[in-house]
Amino acid sequence: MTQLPGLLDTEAIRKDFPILDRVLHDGKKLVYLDNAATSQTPRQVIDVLDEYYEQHNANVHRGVHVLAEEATALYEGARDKVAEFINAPSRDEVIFTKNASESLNLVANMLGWADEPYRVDHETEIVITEMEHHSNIVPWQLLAQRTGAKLKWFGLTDDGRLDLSNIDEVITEKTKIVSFVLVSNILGTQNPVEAIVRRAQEVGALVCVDASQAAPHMPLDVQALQADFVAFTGHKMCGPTGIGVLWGRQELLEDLPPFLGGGEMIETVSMHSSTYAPAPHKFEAGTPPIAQAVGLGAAIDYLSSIGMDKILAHEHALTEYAVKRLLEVPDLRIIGPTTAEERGAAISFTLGDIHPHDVGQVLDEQGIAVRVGHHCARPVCLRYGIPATTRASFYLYSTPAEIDALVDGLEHVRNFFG
Amino acid sequence: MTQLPGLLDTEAIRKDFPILDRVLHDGKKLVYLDNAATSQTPRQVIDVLDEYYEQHNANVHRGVHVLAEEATALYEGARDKVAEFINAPSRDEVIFTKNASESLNLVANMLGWADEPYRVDHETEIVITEMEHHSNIVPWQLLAQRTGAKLKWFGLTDDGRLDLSNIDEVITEKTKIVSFVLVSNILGTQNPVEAIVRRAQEVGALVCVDASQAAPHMPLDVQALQADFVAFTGHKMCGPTGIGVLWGRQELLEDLPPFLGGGEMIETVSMHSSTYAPAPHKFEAGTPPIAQAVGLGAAIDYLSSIGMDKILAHEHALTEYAVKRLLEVPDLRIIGPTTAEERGAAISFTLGDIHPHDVGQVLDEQGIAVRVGHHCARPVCLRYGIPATTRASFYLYSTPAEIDALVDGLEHVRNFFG
Amino acid sequence: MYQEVILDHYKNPHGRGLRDGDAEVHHVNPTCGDEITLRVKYDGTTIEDVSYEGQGCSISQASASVLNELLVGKELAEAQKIQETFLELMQSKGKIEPDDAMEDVLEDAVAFAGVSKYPARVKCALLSWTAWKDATSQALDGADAEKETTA
Amino acid sequence: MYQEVILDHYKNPHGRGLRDGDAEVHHVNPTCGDEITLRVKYDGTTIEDVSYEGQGCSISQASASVLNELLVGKELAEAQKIQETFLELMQSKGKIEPDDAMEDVLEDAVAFAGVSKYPARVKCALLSWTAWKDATSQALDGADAEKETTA
Ligand SMILES: Cc1ncc(COP(=O)(O)O)c(C=O)c1O
Ligand SMILES: Cc1ncc(COP(=O)(O)O)c(C=O)c1O
Repeated sequence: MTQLPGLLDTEAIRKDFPILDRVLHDGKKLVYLDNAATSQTPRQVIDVLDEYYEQHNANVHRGVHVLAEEATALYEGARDKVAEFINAPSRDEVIFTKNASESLNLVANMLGWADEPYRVDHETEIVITEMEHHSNIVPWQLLAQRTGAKLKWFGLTDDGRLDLSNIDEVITEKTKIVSFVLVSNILGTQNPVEAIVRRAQEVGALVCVDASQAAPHMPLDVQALQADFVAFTGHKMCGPTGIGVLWGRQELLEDLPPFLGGGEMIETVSMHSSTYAPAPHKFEAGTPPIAQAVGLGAAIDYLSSIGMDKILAHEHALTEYAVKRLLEVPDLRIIGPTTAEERGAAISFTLGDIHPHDVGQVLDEQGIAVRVGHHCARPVCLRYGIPATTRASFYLYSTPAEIDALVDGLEHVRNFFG
Repeated sequence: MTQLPGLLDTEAIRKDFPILDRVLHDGKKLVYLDNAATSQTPRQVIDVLDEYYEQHNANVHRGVHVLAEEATALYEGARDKVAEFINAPSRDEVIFTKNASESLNLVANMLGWADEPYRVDHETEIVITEMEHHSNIVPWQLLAQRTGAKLKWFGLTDDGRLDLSNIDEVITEKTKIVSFVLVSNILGTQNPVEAIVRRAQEVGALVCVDASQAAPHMPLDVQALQADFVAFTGHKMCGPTGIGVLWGRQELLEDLPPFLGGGEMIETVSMHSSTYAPAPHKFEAGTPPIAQAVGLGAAIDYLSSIGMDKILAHEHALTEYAVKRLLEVPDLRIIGPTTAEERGAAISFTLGDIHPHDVGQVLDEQGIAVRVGHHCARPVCLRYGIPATTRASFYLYSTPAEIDALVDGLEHVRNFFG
Repeated sequence: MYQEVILDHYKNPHGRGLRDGDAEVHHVNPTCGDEITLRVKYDGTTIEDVSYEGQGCSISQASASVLNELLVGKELAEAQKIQETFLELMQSKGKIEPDDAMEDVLEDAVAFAGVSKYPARVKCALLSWTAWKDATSQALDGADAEKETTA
Repeated sequence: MYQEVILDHYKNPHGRGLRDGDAEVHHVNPTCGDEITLRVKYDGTTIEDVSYEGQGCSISQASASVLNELLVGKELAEAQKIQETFLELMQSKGKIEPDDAMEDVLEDAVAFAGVSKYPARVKCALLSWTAWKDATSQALDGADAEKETTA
């Protein structure tokens, strides 16, 4: 067994994840390396979900019966956990959504309907980057189309990093919002938040950080980031599907208009007009994903009990090892940074001219789950002139042995199509 | 034990719902009469959720590994189940959302951004009713504010029904959309769809039906309804929280623009522009509530195995009995229809001048869970000049004995505050 | 939660009805529709009267009655101390067991300790107290005395 | 799923390269980026040539090669029957076990039966066939022969 410094006790951790025992294709043990797409769910979270439905299920808020009070306490307790997890100054800054995509659309729509000074309109500019996930591209394209605002972006360097050389031309006095990914889901790149935030603050633009690939993997401190909005998603951090988070600075959430209208988000309604509840409720229309928020709270408890700094160190060690081993495979080209510095644990690559679909399929036959395609970041593939990549991505339960299995699997792929 | 014709075998059914065994306040058995707020979750659904997370969890679509294929098959299989449950002409007409509120906002936003002939703008009118849930009021108020369209509505008669006497003035050639509730969550009223649809079709307006309180309780046939959109929510029909449905007619879904942008909803993305996937994916941005859709599918299997017509008959019998028993309570006034005809199993009432909060609290002390307040339908309270109501609502596991317990509880409330 | 004391105040409220005042406010609890119109009358810094009309649950009604009983005739500084102690008790989520010192300050109002366990009802208990605080600052600041506010 | 036949066609494709034609189409599978440019040449209703260039996975490449091998020289009616049979097989979700009759029609193309179990790959196998159908209708309708389309 390969021993790397900084690894977690994966033998113990893996026992928490029932799915990791799965055996595929007549006897192949599951090697799950698709964590950037979604993470697996520990027993501790599944149990909390069960307990919710078996003991406490009720609609939240306004109920005077025991179940409603319990469900409300659990739901709002999950908000407290999220706030603490990201070091939010106030729990009221934590909005529950259904996924990171909704969180990002929420920001785009708030700004589209806002009054000055926030309003995005035809005289203003929106800035994103070429390495965004489609969920941080399309909402801004829609906003630009619908308001006439101009959409601009940072390009990429050949080695998979943001090209900030023209930052003063990209972010200008006209810029209202800069939205970018903290850790890229396709390249693995971790972006230099400080430089971007500094320039945005200079011109008075708001900053939105897509932390979907960061929140699961490293300590996240929204105050240290100095961003105005931070979005992430539960299913990538050991939580259930169907739950996302948008954190926003309190005074912004007070000033900005609501997005979805409905029950729970109002103060008072008449047929002629309505007033809205204070944030976060203003942005949570309808019955929220109650069990899912509670499940996310349990996931946060789980991750915190292990320690986000330890998880970061574990993944860093794995990434270092994986980069080294992968570069030993002939014809393998990593798309993105080729060292473990300033990068997360998602590694994209091409393998000669074997199509990623074929790579993924033959790996699957050996029980190895990777993702192939454009990973919802097609502009990155266009930028590097490739149709798609194969991506392996790790998490707290990943092991060096799984990386070895991947490398062996890739050798097999090469022989198969050779 | 009271025997009523048409009742289900609740003894057997109640065994499927673990929460119904809960004991509250030192020994009081839970009497759960808050089903219009949310329904309880049967073991069959909880088990499917567990199995999803323990065996099949993966991100859907585009994956070539076994788990991704299984998760996709389960998720898309749930869509098939929903389509069959509501007799949709095509599975591609079923859009998964996070709740009915999102479904209704989706319709409002599609129409706000649509091209002609669908576009809602300052020359057009939107029609709703005074008995809508806030989730079918606020989205239209927001749309009206943002487009300049005029919002109109049907009023209510003294006995809790829609006043359609002026239908030709309310729905006019200018009307682009008529959105109304099939069964009211506060009054229980079941509305005459046909009359409204006929008039809407006459003037070429689209029809959106809020079936949140209908889908759980009766056979629902979107083709028979002849509506253009139908919205409902999973957590009221034995499903998990965090999942809703919008059904829409295929040609409309093809023509109308997307709402939320992001992964999964695109065909191809470049930094300069994007094209969208065909419906339903066009309207499902980001990782969907996968487990929750699968759970809703299991709920539909559960309900169908019992039979929606049988559930309807059961609730009708209970409602008849409940109305009769409640009217025996001195000073009790039912807000809404006072017979079981053309009404669902949610019954709102006032009890003398005892405030509903006090009614609910004292009932809770006896283990009886009802909802008190304006039930997200404040215009109805304004209409009837009351601050709030107490609401008891039944479902397939409710029994006559629970209604007796409620009536006894109300006697106790009267004595307590008398 | 429904202590005898609370029910007594609910059934036989003290000082109910609107009388002359230096300032009037109207507060609403939007989640349940409880409403109160409340006037304060000061003689210097002494509370001469707190008069009110309202509709709502027993908790909000009894709380207004207790407020009237406790505050009328008191000096502002003492009344503020009572209000703050009551607020602290109500926000305690059932975790404060009132001791003798607290009972000395709150008198009948300690009966609301149990209400603090019910998040949905805490606002009901606080409605009149928030209204009183608001009315007081309007009366003593002089300005805006007639303005209606909604909390 | 990767039958020997498929790998053979992938490694040694038949008739690859663009040659003269009556119509050309360009089809893309947006989910994985597979692309094909395909030309058909007819002599009356006889398929004289199907030439193509493309990039993509082994399934889409091999499928184009098999198509070329199967269809060139055939009458349109027979080619259509082959295309329909192949479509039916690919949409069978692994439920059709090709019988002798089907093997007679599809020849090497029966090797794709296993692919039909993989929903993500069915589109790859069908890419060239859809392109062929489209190019054929353009060639025979005469009109729009040069138009690029994207499926
Ligand atoms: C009639 C009606 N419409 C809409 C809704 C909104 O459903 P959800 O809260 O799940 O969005 C509800 C329930 O709360 C309802 O009863
Ligand atoms: C960087 C990044 N942003 C946004 C998203 C969108 O998350 P979700 O699909 O949960 O909305 C993802 C994951 O798919 C991601 O990796």
